[in-house]
Amino acid sequence: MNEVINLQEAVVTLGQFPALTGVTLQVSQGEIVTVCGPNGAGKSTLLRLCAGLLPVREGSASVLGEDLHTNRRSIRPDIGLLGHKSGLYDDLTVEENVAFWGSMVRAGDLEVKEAIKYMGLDGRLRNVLVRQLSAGQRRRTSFAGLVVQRPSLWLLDEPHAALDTEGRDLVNNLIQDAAASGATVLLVSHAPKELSSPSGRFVTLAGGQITSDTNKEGSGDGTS
Amino acid sequence: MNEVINLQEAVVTLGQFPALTGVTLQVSQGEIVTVCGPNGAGKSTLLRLCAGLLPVREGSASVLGEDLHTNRRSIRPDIGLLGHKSGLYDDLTVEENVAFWGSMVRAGDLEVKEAIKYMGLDGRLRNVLVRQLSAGQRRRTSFAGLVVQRPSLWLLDEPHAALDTEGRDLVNNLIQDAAASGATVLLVSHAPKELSSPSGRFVTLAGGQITSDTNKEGSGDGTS
Amino acid sequence: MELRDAWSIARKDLRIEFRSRILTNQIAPYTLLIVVLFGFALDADTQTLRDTGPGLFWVAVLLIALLAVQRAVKIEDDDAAKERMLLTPVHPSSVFLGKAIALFVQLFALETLLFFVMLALFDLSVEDPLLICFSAVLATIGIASSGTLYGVITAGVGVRETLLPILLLPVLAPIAIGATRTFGDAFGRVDADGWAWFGLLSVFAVIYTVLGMFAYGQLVEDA
Amino acid sequence: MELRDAWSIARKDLRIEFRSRILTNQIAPYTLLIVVLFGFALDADTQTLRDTGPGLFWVAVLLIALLAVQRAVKIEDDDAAKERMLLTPVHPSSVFLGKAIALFVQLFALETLLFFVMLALFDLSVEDPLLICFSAVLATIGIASSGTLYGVITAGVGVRETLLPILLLPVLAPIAIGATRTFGDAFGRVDADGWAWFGLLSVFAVIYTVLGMFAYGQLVEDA
Amino acid sequence: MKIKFKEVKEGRFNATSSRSTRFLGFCLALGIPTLILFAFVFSPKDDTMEDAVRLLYIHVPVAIFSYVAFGITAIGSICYLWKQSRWWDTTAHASAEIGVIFSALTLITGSIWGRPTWNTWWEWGDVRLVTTLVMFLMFVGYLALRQVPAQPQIRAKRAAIVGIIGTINIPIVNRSVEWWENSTLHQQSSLTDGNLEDLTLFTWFLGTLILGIAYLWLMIHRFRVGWLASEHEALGYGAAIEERQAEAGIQTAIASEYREEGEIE
Ligand code: HEM
Ligand SMILES: Nc1ncnc2c1ncn2[C@@H]1O[C@H](COP(=O)(O)OP(=O)(O)OP(=O)(O)O)[C@@H](O)[C@H]1O
Ligand SMILES: Nc1ncnc2c1ncn2[C@@H]1O[C@H](COP(=O)(O)OP(=O)(O)OP(=O)(O)O)[C@@H](O)[C@H]1O
Ligand SMILES: [Mg+2]
Ligand SMILES: [Mg+2]
Repeated sequence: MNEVINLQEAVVTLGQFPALTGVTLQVSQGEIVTVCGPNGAGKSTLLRLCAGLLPVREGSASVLGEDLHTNRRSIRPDIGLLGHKSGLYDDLTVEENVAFWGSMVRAGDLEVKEAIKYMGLDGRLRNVLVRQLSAGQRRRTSFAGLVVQRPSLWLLDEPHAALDTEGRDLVNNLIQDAAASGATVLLVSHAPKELSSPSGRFVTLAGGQITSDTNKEGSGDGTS
Repeated sequence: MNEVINLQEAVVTLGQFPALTGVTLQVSQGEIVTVCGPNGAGKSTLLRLCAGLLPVREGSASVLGEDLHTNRRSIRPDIGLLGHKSGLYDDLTVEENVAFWGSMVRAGDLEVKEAIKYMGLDGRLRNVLVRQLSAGQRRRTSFAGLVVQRPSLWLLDEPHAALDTEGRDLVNNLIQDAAASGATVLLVSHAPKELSSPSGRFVTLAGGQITSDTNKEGSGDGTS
Repeated sequence: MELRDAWSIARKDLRIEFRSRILTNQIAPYTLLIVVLFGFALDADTQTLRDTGPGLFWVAVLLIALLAVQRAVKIEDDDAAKERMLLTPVHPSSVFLGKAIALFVQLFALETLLFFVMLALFDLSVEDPLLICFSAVLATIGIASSGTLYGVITAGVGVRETLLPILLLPVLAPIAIGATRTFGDAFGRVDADGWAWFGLLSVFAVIYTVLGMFAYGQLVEDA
Repeated sequence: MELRDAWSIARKDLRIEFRSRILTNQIAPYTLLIVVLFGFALDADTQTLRDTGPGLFWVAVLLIALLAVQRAVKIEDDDAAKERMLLTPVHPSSVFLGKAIALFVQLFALETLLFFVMLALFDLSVEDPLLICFSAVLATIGIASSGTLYGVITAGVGVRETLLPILLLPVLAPIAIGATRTFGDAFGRVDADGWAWFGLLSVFAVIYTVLGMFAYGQLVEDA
Repeated sequence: MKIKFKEVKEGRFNATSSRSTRFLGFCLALGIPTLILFAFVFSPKDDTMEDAVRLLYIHVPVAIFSYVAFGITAIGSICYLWKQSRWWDTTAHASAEIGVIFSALTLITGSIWGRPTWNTWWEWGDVRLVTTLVMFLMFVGYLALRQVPAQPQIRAKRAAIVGIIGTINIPIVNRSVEWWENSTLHQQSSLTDGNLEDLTLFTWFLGTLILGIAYLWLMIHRFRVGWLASEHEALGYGAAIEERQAEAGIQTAIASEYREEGEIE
């Protein structure tokens, strides 16, 4: 199978602090992987590493076939990252924001319109400044930007945070659709496994390392 | 029973936009009320109204026995609000932040220490700058500031967001303890009711109005 | 109002400033740069510079004060700390006082530095050191008070960086004028009655401080 | 690199600026204030003012440029938009160009305003309008390019407000010197060969723009 | 910029001195008294500037070596961008620091010299003075940027670009007296036009040589300090990893590997 993410004992330091202390993880194309773990375990750091935003200090790491040691740049356009921050311009409206990020990834007007509609932002909200949105609406706008991008690797940091029930379902569908169409999804979630998570595979991170790697059924295919 | 929050057809506008369009809500002392509702329903606005941070435009509103029309100030020290933003200083350490907010509410050193410990922030994290914390650790620090305050009305906007399972339990306990000792808690949550929420009463907000108000058992004591 | 609160707040602000080493690593060099820029823009001989020295000193102080006020506001604004402050029993005038004290300390330290640099570069000699000291202290109190007050007015406005200067500079102008005259007198460059101007500075310092302590509460209440 | 991207980015920046009306409501008055402040600090007769006019003009422009660069950086920094930009196929030099264009447009608009105000206030007369125009354009290109470059260097630093001036002002100084001389010549106030200085300005404009387009990519890559 | 931890070995980088620096230091110890002797005793007075001319022997060499220092910073910066090696980054940093000291000395000695000869400490209209000051401030800014906490790679890259741009100043400062002939009191190139007395010229060469050695000596030490500092940053690495892994209650490969090599106290 095609390995989209392949980390071997990867170490990442933030300042002096080793946020990841040797992560070994393989993710194949089309997989949906949920990363869980306590606060400060290094989940967000893992996502940022996979997005090529952080240097690998030790170990080997490759994403989408590129070695992160030598080239962290060329893969980035194929990656969609939804972090804790939303990456929006406060003084532009919802539509302007999505259209801007759309134009940056060469999406057409139609796609922008559809993304806005898909995330339930049409109608009044379309022309509201992002500054004035509620937390959940903001999050949705950020998502709409990802939808127009159609990345081949989705990295989602707590995608369900701040969303209402309908929004959660929307996101779950989105993730499933993306995976079905060949994209790979790595998402961080604090929600308990029992919840309707779109993922079959759960990876637990703690102390900057992967402590368990199981399918929902509980069958470990452990790397640690 | 003592009405801690008493809103009658309260209207709040943000800019031109009526975020609350006539909310009627009574909350008695010691109650735990969970506010749910879709994104943009006005939940955060409701909390900010109850904290005396927003002016009431129409209708009547009183909190902790004070009329919000005439006096939004004197009640504030008794209110603890945890909003979407954390209210911390990025360039101070965890301990310095909690100690500062502690000194602002006249808490002793011992209480500060205990709050830090309670929120699982002792050890290494105590001396880490807030800027460097992970999302969940930040949230915990913010909570620690509330714990030292011991307000008599807790207004929590998605208190479980970004917290891990252990953190959620901690917060649930905290809420229950607070209510048991006579404080009132109003919390916003997107988590489904089935989850172990500390609340018996659920209020649903939509379109700036309360659309349902039920106990967990499903027995409406409806105000709308 | 409790002085203890004011002190906690001042300490917190100063600690944040100290931690980021802004004063030593950045504002201080900026101060020097401003002097250089002026000296250069005037392209003038030392005589002119000597005459305009006091004026330049205070214009430089105003520009530095702007930066310092912006920092002070940003600290509170960044993560809604300002709002959280409202939900404590601390009296707004304590907050005002605390932030003004922190601002005063920073400004005064920078003025001292700037003073000696200009003394050397512009070849000035002091005739009345007492007047210099006192008027600098009072002018700085006035600047710190009004800066803090206007800082909170522009807080949370989003366009703070640009709104603040246009609001604050006119307010500071009288102080700058007064201080320029006292300095001019103290350097023996102009025939002004320094101590009379000094009276004006005191009046402004008192007015802005008292006004600030009252108005601050009014302003933050609805924020 | 695609020009279309640069243009989208420039439009976005200008739209944000336009929406917040910073240019008209705040920077413009600030500009005027600076001029007034200078006039005041000099306390001089019209003759001196007329001679120092070009220098004051460019010092004012530098201070305005600082404000504008800070705004431009803040827009990208506030909500991690800068990082998101990395995850698009847009070439960094397009981003650089786009942001520099937006900065240029804003600065140029303000310079025009400032120019006419100073013309009126300081009672200057233009001898060589062509030189004024060309040198203003080139100097502004240099300022916009280096401003954008240094903006990204200080982006995300937390102490941006204070770090930026001390890094940027020395870099802008040669441009300000050159432009002052061309203006001085164009106003007929000094005996400089304006067009020679104009050559210097062109060199700086080209150097900073080319350097910026290369360095920008280097800088954002790891951010 | 991958830091190899294995290099941290007992004694290897413990001190910043080595045989070559001790030799340079020895040369300086001999050279400085000699220079003083020549400058104050043997070399003649100037016809117009009298004893003040003796400042020449320090003023000009420090000015020249501030150019050299900033030039090396630029080279180090370019090479850093090219090779991404910590070696070049440390070189650039070390050189900039010394350059700042040297240009400060240029400014100070120049001012002192200006007092008796031009009757002023400082002259704003003078381009050489102002451009020298600008150059000095630019690298003060460079050092300030280096103080800002950031990821080492990012900081190095930012600094490298600022360092490269900073060198634009060198030709400006150097040529300023020709380009702006009318607006400077400062000497134009007077040393090379051959009207100097032999002993003056010799003393000047001696000064340049001594200052050159001083630069080299300082540079080597400062570089090693810088190197040690980044090494020091990396020192707690193994222990930090172990501690971090303990958060999860696990002990695995990397930590135990380091423990075996005895690099963790
Ligand atoms: C603060 C004041 C001064 C500054 C910043 C300054 C700066 C400099 C610099 C940067 C150089 C190196 C020029 C080059 O080789 O490219 C230099 C050279 C020199 N300076 Fe100064 N200087 C100052 C005052 C003076 C004074 C007062 C004198 C004597 C009257 C003087 C005499 C010289 C001479 C003779 C040279 C060698 C010129 C050559 O051959 O290139 N300087 N100065
Ligand atoms: N400069 C630093 N110094 C010390 N510790 C740091 C620094 N930067 C980051 N950290 C630590 O590194 C970890 C970062 O973890 P990360 O943000 O990846 O956590 P996370 O798993 O996403 O947690 P959360 O669930 O809370 O979002 C945190 O424990 C944080 O305290
Ligand atoms: N100035 C404004 N102009 C127009 N609409 C505004 C303005 N300010 C706020 N709003 C709207 O008011 C509502 C604010 O709701 P609020 O933040 O209380 O939502 P919420 O229930 O907390 O939602 P969430 O679950 O997403 O946090 C949003 O729908 C927002 O779009
Ligand atoms: Mg996280
Ligand atoms: Mg909300």
